[in-house]
Amino acid sequence: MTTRERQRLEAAPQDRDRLTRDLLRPVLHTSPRIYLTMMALGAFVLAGLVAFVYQAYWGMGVSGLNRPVFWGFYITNFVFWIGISHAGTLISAILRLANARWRRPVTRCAEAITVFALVIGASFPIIHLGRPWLFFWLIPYPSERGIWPNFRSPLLWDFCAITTYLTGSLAFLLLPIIPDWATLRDRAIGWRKKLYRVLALGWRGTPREWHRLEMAMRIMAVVIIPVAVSVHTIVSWDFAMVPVPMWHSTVFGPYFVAGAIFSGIAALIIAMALLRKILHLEEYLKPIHFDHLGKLLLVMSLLWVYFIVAERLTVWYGNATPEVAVLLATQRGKFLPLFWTMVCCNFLIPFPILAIKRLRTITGTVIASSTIVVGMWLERFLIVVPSLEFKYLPFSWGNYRPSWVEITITLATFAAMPLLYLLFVKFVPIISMWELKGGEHPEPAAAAELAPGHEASDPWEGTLPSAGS
Amino acid sequence: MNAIYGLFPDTDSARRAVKALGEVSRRLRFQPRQIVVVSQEPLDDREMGLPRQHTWMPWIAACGGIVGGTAGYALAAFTQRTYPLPTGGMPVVALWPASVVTYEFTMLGAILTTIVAFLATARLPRYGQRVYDAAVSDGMILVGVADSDVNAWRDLEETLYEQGAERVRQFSTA
Amino acid sequence: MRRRTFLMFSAATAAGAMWDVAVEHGAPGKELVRFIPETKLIPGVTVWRPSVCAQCAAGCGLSVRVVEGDAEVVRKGQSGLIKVGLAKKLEGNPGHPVNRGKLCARGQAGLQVTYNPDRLSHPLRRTGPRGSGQYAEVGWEEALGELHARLGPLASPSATSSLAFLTPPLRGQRRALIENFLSGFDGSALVSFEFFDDRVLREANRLSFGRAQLPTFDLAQSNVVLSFGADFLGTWNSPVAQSLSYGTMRQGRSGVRGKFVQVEPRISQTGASSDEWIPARPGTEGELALGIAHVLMSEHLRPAAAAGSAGRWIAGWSDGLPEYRPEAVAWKTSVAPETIRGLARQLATHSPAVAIVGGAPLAQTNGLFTALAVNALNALLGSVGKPGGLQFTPQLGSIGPAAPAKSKSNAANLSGNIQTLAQQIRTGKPKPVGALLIYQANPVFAAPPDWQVKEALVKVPFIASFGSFTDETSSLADLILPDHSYLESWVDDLPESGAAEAVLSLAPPALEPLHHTRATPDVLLDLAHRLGGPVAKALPWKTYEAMLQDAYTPLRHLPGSVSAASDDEFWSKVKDQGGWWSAGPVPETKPTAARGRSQPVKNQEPEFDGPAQDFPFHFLPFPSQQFGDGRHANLPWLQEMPDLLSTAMWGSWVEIHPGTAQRLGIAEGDLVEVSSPHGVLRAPAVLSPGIAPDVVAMPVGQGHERYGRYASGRGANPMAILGTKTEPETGALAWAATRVSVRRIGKGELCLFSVGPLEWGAKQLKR
Amino acid sequence: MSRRWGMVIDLDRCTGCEACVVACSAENNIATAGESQAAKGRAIHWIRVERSWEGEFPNVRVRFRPVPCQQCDAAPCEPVCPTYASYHNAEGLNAQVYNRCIGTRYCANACPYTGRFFNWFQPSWDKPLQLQLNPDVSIREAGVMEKCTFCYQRALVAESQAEAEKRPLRDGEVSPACVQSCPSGAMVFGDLNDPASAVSRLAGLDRGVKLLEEVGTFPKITYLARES
Repeated sequence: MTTRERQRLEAAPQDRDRLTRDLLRPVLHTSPRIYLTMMALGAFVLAGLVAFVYQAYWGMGVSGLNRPVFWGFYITNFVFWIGISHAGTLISAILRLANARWRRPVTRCAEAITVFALVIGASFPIIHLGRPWLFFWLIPYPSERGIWPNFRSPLLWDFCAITTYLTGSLAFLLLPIIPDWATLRDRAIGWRKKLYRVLALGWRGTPREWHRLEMAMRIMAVVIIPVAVSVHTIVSWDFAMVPVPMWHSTVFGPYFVAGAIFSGIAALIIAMALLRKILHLEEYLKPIHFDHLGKLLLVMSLLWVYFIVAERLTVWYGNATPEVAVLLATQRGKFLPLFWTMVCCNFLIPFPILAIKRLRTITGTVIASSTIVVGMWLERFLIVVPSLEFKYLPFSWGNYRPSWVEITITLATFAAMPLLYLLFVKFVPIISMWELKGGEHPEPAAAAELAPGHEASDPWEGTLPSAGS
Repeated sequence: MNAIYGLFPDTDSARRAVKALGEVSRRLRFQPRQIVVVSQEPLDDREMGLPRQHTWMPWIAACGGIVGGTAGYALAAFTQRTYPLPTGGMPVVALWPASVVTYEFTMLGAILTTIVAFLATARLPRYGQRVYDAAVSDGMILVGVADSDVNAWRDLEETLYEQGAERVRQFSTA
Repeated sequence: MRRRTFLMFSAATAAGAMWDVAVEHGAPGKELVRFIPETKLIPGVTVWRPSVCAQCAAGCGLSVRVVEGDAEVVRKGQSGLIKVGLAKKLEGNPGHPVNRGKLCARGQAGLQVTYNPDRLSHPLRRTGPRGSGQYAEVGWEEALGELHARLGPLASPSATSSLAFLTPPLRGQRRALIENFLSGFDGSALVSFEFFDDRVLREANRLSFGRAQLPTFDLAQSNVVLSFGADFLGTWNSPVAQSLSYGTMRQGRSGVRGKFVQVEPRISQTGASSDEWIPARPGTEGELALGIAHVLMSEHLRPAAAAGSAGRWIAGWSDGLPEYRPEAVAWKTSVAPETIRGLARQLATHSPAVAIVGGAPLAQTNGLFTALAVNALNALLGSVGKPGGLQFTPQLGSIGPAAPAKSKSNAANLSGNIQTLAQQIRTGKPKPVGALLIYQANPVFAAPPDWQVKEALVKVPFIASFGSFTDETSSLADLILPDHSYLESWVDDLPESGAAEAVLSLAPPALEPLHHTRATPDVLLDLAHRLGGPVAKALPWKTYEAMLQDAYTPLRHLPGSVSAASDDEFWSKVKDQGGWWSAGPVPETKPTAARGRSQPVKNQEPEFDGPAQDFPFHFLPFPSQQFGDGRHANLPWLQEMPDLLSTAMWGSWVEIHPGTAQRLGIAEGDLVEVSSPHGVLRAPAVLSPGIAPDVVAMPVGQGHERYGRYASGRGANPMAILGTKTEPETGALAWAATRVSVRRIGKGELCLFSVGPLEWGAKQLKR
Repeated sequence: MSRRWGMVIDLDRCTGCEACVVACSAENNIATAGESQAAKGRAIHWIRVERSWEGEFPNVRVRFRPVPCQQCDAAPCEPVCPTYASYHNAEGLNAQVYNRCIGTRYCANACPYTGRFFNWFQPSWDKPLQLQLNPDVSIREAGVMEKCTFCYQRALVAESQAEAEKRPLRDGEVSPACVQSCPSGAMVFGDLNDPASAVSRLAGLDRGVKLLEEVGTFPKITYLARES
């Protein structure tokens, strides 16, 4: 036994213990401030529920929707949240396949966003229904009505795609939690122990289990990427399938997917920064993570500009009257303030922050992400509403202004996201413990020629808490 | 069921223990596959000297995808043919819309099959008593032999300690 | 299968709707009994019954769709449900010569008169101060007893005060009945009031053509139609009949498409259909007509003599109207001389051509001159009594019980207007008005404020109203004896225009009465019987039906739409057909000679109320497409029917030229204040390209203070700021002769159906 | 051959009187929205008369056209409905099955003519206005879409009448309420599959145009253009 080995032997358990302890602390200990935050968020969610029940009771008329603007805030939120859901699974899957090691502290964080954003997003098509209690008529089942749903409707595609994506994302999130639940099972006491015992499914950590888990995750990563792309493409097709000026566009699929990833990464950065602060995970979520994600965000911001130009230039040059009416209404007409705010939020502000290395700090990326989240919400709004206000026959043009019900429900979902997230981190370690620990080990090939200085040359150096720091 | 196992603080000692156990297996009359390894993080089989794991999961998932896609197309086509309501001047069974549904069901099939295949081949969930030690979740690696001859336990304990086990424990179901 | 499913759906829903009603009333303590049905109808089977539209004076025939259904009624103090025939839809009577199966929006909305939630269901007696609208229900016997007691003293020869009866202009037996009723009251007055009353045109037609009657236009064969301000496709005269023939004029003849030119300062619904809009200055339409006549004569397109007697009322006619050279006319009318010449040539070369005049041009101080000028132009064009021109619907003058010979005392009867009535009430001369009966007319709403109608009416010791609604006038009544709706009544009318043949519109009740109301003619007959004496003698009939039968059965002997062997058969066929129309010449009311005038009418400059420097804009109230003169404002369908041009619903507005508005700093939807020397009103502004820059216009019909839940407190009433200038020869109100000023107040509220741009053409957008 | 109902609207005859608008409300149990709702763009008029101002004073012209549902052959509203509430029936009409509708309002967005209407609240009638309700037409509850049906109920009545009398349906015997009421005879209704029908003849005129033909909806309403 070499000295080095002995040193390691002595240091390691402590170090590992600390990692586990750090990551389990948020799960096992909850400060009163967290409870207060949860209650505040819960109050918003409750207000949203009340508003929804009010709307279901009296009718959609309590919203600001009208003819011809039959879709407004709700569908904007739907598209926005489904977009946010692209933060996680897609990014995590890509990074997994690319074997990017810096992903390890980030993946679960991201995947959780996906699941919650999907649930919130998918609730909007139901919230916006004229008869929400009949939402299950969208589901194909042998019903007493003697009729099945219409698979030619993009809404049915939506239903299929979201179901698939939610199933996949849940699996993608939950499968790697099983070993961490096993750890919790061993650590927790009382009712939590019983709960985690069930959740851990009897996981031990045999080579067979590890192998199957890793294989499953590899398959899921391959499958989930095309599903994620299809989901937002299909969301875009809700618009692109119908002959509405500026909706009926072939660019909508990739445009929506790019926008989704864009807003998703922004949401992920914000979530990570918050977790870092609130759960004291400074040693695990490091500036380098924000830097890498910031670079991704930069690419997406440029991509977003590319799509905006591709969409608008084509319409402008083509000069089809109904389309140009919508185009000009957004750029110069009544939507001018919103449109240029969106451009600032999605490009003019974040671009320099993300492009200049010195500004691509945690604070910098969070500022950029915050404007992007606002900008992307506005983008969704500017896709949904102006086209409806300025549809073909000028005699039937209209106006839209949201009512308090819509605003309340929208705010409620923005509260629901952190609430669900907080609840989640109270049940699951938000950083995958086993993956993080696995990252500590050098790759087998490297282990054989483990040499001093190798670690320093590792490009991902510093992504893990170093011993004794 | 019974077992004797040692808890090892790191991979190196665990690897040595596995190797040593393999060497003593014939002498102590147990099969190499009776060696139990439990760890809190994935270990490399080759490095550990364990038999290579193999699984048909990708193929199962692919089959699941094919079945799902077929089911999806069948669902769409069946529905539309059973309730042949024309809409928008489209054919009753329209290929393009059906392809979207087919695609999503393909993926759903693959996902569901993967989940099922994972649980089945990893033999989860299983809540009964098995060789395990809560110390694993503190980062220790468990290496031991299950269902071996009780008489060999002393030798085994020695072997495990020799390879650097911090503790050696015995396990048996009542 | 498809149909059965469909019917099942509708039946289920209908049943559901009924069930809702039943459940609502099935609440404990509100149990409803079910009365034995009074009518025999097969459930679910439609019966079409004839009736006569009473929504305007056109006298269109109705076909009422009647289906059995449950209605909540009160019988002997007990409320309950009963199976009755319910009116489900009003359509035009396909056989009726005026409207031939068609019906306008206002006519169709008449269904909501019968089922109006604000309809009075019981006789009411006033309990609060006059005008407070506080009433208590009373029984019919009590109400009739009180009316008898109040009118009795007035019927005696020694009565010191008189009776006045306020109605809209009535025709047929309803008019005869009221005239006969009043004949028993010494010094009584039948006062008819209608805001848009066409008195000037009738007088002009009497002078020009010997018919004090509105003309009927044979547009179907016209090649050019020149209209001076007449909203003949919207609200004026017989709009459905005119629209029918207009459609044929445009596209009903192979190879010929008639041209239509509209002269008016604001594009009306009718003007919107024109090929050419000529915004002549208000009050100069007569000049324009004579300018055209000048060109016709000076270019030898028509000889002056062609106008016949119609030309003699225009000074200088036989000399070729030397004062009306196009250049001179252009200066006054602001219509280019080339336009005038072009119009004249078109009219001359594309005959048959016809000129129409009505509405605002005649509501000027020179209205009679304008009407006579247009009449002369028509005569010059040779379009009077000719195909494609104008004609007069034969009037069944000799039909009906003659009014009893006038006694000496009632020779002083006033058949007056609302001003003379107000005058009589104020002065007590020739006799104080002891009682006033009001039937439908609403002068408190529709008369200019300076006439002080309300102030006068409240001085009458006793007022009884027969109205179905409390409106501004009937809410002054001490006693209200609500009439049946017209669908529940015997109705008869003798349309003045709209058909080539003589027409009697007549129909029995299409529905059982819904409420505890009584038909006013029957009430008057009953009252006459109670009063006894000359009133009873003049009205010997027990029921109005009997009176109608007596009056109209003699038509059997005239060539007409019904051939019958007996009077009974004739009567039943007339009832089924919804009236009778002639198939040959009929004995007419004797054409009234042009008495009382021998001099041509001088062309006076139009006078306007209010100095131009303080009140720079002509104020043009126009009959609204929805509410006519305001009587339909309580019908929700019409309130929610968007105005064709402004697309406004549920309110009123002020129409201003965009340039003018810009000058005054007014934007679309801004609240503006319109002031005349006689009053001030506020309404939101609508910027309309189709209005002259010096004119502001406002729809008539809204601004009711008290007219049920749908109309009350909604919009502004333009009559409230009108001046009292009149056309001097006829005394008709010159309602288009007021000047106003306009200023912005702040932001207003407009309820528009279309908030899109004014134009839907593919205008190139500046990229 | 089955029937294919169609309509011709002669813009040269139309006077913009809106008799069709009230006829439609009466026939189809359309509830009035009231001022505040109407101001929010929630008034329901299955047929509307669109107006366009053209030119500058004094050379101003007005154009208008009645616009009901165009009953498109390739209706964008139909395939987007997830519950088949909107579909094409055997007589070529864009049927809306209220009971199947869950109120996604997708069809309304898809319709280029904005010819579909939503029940924002439960419709109601002040008593006794409910007595005017047509028993042949269902009342639409809150949360469902509705639209012009070409007064299908009237066609059914006429069809059963003809069946009872053992004769074929005559051209012009079936007419929606708007067509029936039109004072200037601007609207003609009939079977487009019958080449002898008035509507087929008129639809073939040179003046005939379809609204938003370029969208590819293949409407069954032909507008005859004004000649001036």
